[in-house]
Amino acid sequence: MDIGFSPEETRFREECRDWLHANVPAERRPPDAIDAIDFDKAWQRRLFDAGWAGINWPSEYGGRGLSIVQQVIWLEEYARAGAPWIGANFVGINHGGPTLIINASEEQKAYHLPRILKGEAIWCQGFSEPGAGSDLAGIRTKARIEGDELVVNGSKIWTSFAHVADWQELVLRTEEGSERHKGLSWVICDMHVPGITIRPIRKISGQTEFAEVFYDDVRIPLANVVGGLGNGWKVAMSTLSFERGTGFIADQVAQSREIEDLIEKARARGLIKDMRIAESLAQMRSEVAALRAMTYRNISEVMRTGQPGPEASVIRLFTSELGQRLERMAVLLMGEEMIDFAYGDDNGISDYLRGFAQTIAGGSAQIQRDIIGERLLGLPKSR
Amino acid sequence: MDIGFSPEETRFREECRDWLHANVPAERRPPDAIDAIDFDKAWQRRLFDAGWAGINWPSEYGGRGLSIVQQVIWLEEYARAGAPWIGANFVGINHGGPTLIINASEEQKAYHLPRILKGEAIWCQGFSEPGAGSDLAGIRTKARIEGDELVVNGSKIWTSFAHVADWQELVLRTEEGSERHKGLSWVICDMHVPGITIRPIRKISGQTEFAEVFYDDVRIPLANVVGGLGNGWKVAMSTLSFERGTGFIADQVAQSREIEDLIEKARARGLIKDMRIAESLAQMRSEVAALRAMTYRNISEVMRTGQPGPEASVIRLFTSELGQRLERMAVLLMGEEMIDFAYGDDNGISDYLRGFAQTIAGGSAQIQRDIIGERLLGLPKSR
Amino acid sequence: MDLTPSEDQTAYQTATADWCRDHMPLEEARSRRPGLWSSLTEMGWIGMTAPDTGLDHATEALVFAELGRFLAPVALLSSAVGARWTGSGDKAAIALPAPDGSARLIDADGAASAVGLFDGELGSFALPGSLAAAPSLDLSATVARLDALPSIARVNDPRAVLHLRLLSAAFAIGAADAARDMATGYAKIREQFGRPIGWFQAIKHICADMAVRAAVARSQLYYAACALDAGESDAAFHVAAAKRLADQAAIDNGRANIQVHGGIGMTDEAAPHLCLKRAHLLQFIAPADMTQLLA
Amino acid sequence: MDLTPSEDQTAYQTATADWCRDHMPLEEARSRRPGLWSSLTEMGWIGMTAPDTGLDHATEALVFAELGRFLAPVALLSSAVGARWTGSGDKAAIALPAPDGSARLIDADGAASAVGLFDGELGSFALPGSLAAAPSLDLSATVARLDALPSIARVNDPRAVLHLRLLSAAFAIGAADAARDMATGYAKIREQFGRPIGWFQAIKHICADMAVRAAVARSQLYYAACALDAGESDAAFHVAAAKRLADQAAIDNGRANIQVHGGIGMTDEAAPHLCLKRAHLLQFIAPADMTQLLA
Repeated sequence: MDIGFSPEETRFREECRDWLHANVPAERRPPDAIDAIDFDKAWQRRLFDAGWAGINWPSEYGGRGLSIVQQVIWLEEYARAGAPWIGANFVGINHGGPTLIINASEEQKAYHLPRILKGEAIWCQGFSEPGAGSDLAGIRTKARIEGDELVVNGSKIWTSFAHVADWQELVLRTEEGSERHKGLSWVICDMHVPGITIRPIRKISGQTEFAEVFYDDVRIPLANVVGGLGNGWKVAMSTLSFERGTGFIADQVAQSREIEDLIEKARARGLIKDMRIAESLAQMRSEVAALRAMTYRNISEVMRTGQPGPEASVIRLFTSELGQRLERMAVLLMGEEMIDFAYGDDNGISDYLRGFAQTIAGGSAQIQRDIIGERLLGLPKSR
Repeated sequence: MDIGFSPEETRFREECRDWLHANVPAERRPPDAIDAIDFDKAWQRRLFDAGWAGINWPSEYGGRGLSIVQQVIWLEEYARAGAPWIGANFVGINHGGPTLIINASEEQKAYHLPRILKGEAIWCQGFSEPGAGSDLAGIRTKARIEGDELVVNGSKIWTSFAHVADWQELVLRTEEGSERHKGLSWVICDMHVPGITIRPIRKISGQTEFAEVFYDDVRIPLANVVGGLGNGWKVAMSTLSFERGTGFIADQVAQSREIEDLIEKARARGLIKDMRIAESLAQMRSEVAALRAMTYRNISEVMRTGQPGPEASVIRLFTSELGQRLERMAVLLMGEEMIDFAYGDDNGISDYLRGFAQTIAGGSAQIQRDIIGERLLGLPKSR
Repeated sequence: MDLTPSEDQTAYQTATADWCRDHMPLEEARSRRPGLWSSLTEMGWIGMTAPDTGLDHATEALVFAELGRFLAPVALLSSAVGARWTGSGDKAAIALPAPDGSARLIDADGAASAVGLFDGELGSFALPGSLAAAPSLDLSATVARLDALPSIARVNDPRAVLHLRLLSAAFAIGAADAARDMATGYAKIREQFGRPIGWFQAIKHICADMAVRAAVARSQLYYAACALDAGESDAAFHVAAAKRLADQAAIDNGRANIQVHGGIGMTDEAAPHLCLKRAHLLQFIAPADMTQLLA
Repeated sequence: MDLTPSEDQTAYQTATADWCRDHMPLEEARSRRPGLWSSLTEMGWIGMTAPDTGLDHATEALVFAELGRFLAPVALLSSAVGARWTGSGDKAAIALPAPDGSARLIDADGAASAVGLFDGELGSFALPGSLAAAPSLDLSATVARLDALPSIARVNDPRAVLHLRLLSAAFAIGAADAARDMATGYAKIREQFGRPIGWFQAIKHICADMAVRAAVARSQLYYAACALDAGESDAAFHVAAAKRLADQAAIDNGRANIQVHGGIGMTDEAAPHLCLKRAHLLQFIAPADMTQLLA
């Protein structure tokens, strides 16, 4: 066990740092999704041109083909440099792209992957449905096959960037009468075809990053099915194994910065003398450190075995709950300033309000605990 | 709504206080059940002779036949005076007796109730079994009927005072092949008959207040069945409606005293300047006050409607968890003294260790939450 | 000793809830019907606390908990307390003085005066003609800033502060109740994995804890109101304890309600966030401090 | 960068666990087999930390977490640290100095010296010939009192204290792991309401939280050990964070384990209380203080 990096890795870290130092835009990313789209695309293109897009993606599709450690280093330095959130490119880079790398055909990969890396194609997700939040297997949006096309009817919800996306990773029930995990397919849906209606949803913080998407006889070529008809569940589950534990890095560097900011703020306002505040900050600083250690452990496990350990679910749960505790502390230190919050403000209060999503989206905290109990500890399945 | 007492009630309170002031024994009750039995019996007899036993029990069986408010006042003053725990008389006075009052025949009542009030007959409980902790309906200790007798085989566990008890309130499966709540009977078992073996169980605090009781062809006259054969579940459930919310009083007065002691201790040791300690004490002082208010509310509900409100389960859960928080604080204030604890010590540490029972015995905290969710809020039953 | 509402008190409670349901539903909190304030005045919810009505604090607490359950305008608190202690019969804003000498004014629109705590005492002052009110975190309330405080008329009676604290606690308990009921209602109808989510212990226990918090805080509210009515020497402690527990119940139930609602709870169009935001506003109104609690 | 044990380290871990299972089962913690201490010495668990072995802290941490899992004698901590920093090759007791100048000695039986923290520095002193040792809260350890401290030999290197803190954290993590495994094992076999209790979300989630606490603390232990080995400037912070999280995990898992065991967990004859009592003892050994954590 060691926490050191090789000379080559250290050199790579310096390269990252130097480039970021010189290139991170001075202006802030516009907070609203629609305003930010040009910014997001331009920034992704700049990353690509300089060779920083897809550090660990295969080089034949425009990636760099580097190691997981280098991917970790890039993500750490990226976050440390305060580089902008990749915004509208998020789903393509972190979810759709990785899924394609593992499951898609040569044609699908050759077409889509470079476009994602260059910021030319914006992706969105289409998994959740109004009737099936945490229960992915409860999907009811269905497609019938007509000739060489799927004809889709139904609706999806909580789709971030739906209104600016070109493509959607869409999970559908393609087998009539199928139940639960069976009969689902993972499909690439062109967001510009007729029959798609998007209704933006405003969050409790005022932002409208996500939307409900309705499908009314939407036609998708069968050639857009990824991984074979009826294999949607398997394809959707495979995404995690590409990401291999690196997906937590950005959150963690952000949390590291957040706790240091909070400590500084508490000191500046003299609040650190209050042992309640000091204790809570000391606790969270320890937890943030432990979380990074746990992520390193998980990534080390991947490097050693090729597979992330089952503790990824622990990281997920702990990150989300720690994130909420940090946001509560930020709000506590603000005091009465909290009252002045107005829709559209982008500050600690919008972070706090948006932060409830952390223990809801992507499988609620309750479901994460079920998974830890069942998969990590081997307790009997309740559902 | 008001929190005042009538002149008559106030006079009654003064009488209680005066008598207790003059009569509470100077010596401490011996902590171990066997050593304490003579003490417990003598003290109960003294209470009876002075007219303080069974404040709200019917006068024909030796009680005073007074109101619930007077019972509350007595219990409050009793606890405030630091009068000794009634110890071995606990089950007879608080559980067996009340159950008999509601369900027993004239003969049963005439024989047992005065003996309980006088401290002549010690009772113990026989509900829990090794295989059925929180699940009373899972009882497997069974009795077959032979002539005018029940012949009992099986075992009970967590029986306090088993080794000094004369009688036991015993719930048995008297109908072969019956399941869950059906086919159970509530029976008065003479603890001195052949076939009963008692194995004391030591608690993690070192005390041996409870025991496992084994029954090997134990013969009990059918005349000792209370409330009719097969009605055991109904009889067991009825106990609460006699106690009518007053059972929480003693705990609450004790908690009131405990929090004031803790505040005093924290002040004396200069620890109250630590805002973590101050905050926690302030919180618990508020909670103790609220708990008393909630009990008053519940008792007021009984006086108005004759029935305790469904919030009794809230009181039960909150009391037990607050009790544990108080014990943790006591241990925290002790610091390294905690290390010196030895079996048999009767102090804040044994209270802390014994205190785990609060969220286990009498239906675990988990089951209390189920009950609140289902009976108070009307959520669907999970079990 | 009786800590349950009398028949008269129950009638007050019911009448309040009925009126609110018809004229001031919670879902409309962000944008109230025009003329709501005058209806409230007409219905007597401000005047009821005037010295001459002789209404007890216990009844007031019951009524304000019902008003709070529908997220009634927070200026009702300051107006009711103003009516009792400063002789104002009109809408009064809530003033929250800041350490730098400035103040936030909550719900100052249409108010002629403001009421607040100044060094632990209740005080009031007249408002300048025009104030630029902005939206606040609580979508039902506005916030305006005064750079400097005018001269303040202080109320020397310590009961005045306790009155404001008690009514704010009642409002918070109403918000906690509303969150509990909303979450429970949703847990009964929303299905996941083929069952109502309230069937799952994880959700059921979140709801149970909401019920516990609301019951504990409400009980203490009743006791505190009675202690104030009876002039008990520890009334200040009991009111502070009620406020502390009420604020906690409102905030924690507000959060839990969003969690139980899942994604829906994250949306502006659903109601859960309204309860939480209200709870966060109330926590700044006459908060309980450590001195009162450990006195 | 690699935070998983190497093959060599895994071999150490496994060998330790195997030996402990055979010679020092947790269930016997209250009354160890005669000659245990000499077997431990022979097996080299004390000598392994001597300066000449050159063993890294990472491997030590792994080994001590395994020892801790079986509730090994706590004097192993002081003896190992003594072997490294004071040149003692024998059993050393743990000294816990009190503010009044006296000290508690943990596991002084058969020890010639004691090791402890004195004003933030590691120090040691020779023990008087006979000490009246009494049982302690942790049934596997004794406690004796010294009314006044003799003269203390101080170790000037700040790493000495970090070493004791790190190994104590490892012990605590072992206790937290043991509690998690015991609770989970019981939840799989104990039935209530016709199902294993681990089927119920309420119990399942208690176990899940135990797993989270243990995983979080163990990760930080690994990082802290590596930081100490690498001489990183923030090693003191990382060790303090590891100790804090380890103590919390041990105490909270200890409590949860009793809760999951229900009535059985309340009995002296069952093992859950042993883990909790051990956790409470460890919390007093080289605790992490706020200064280190907020430095």
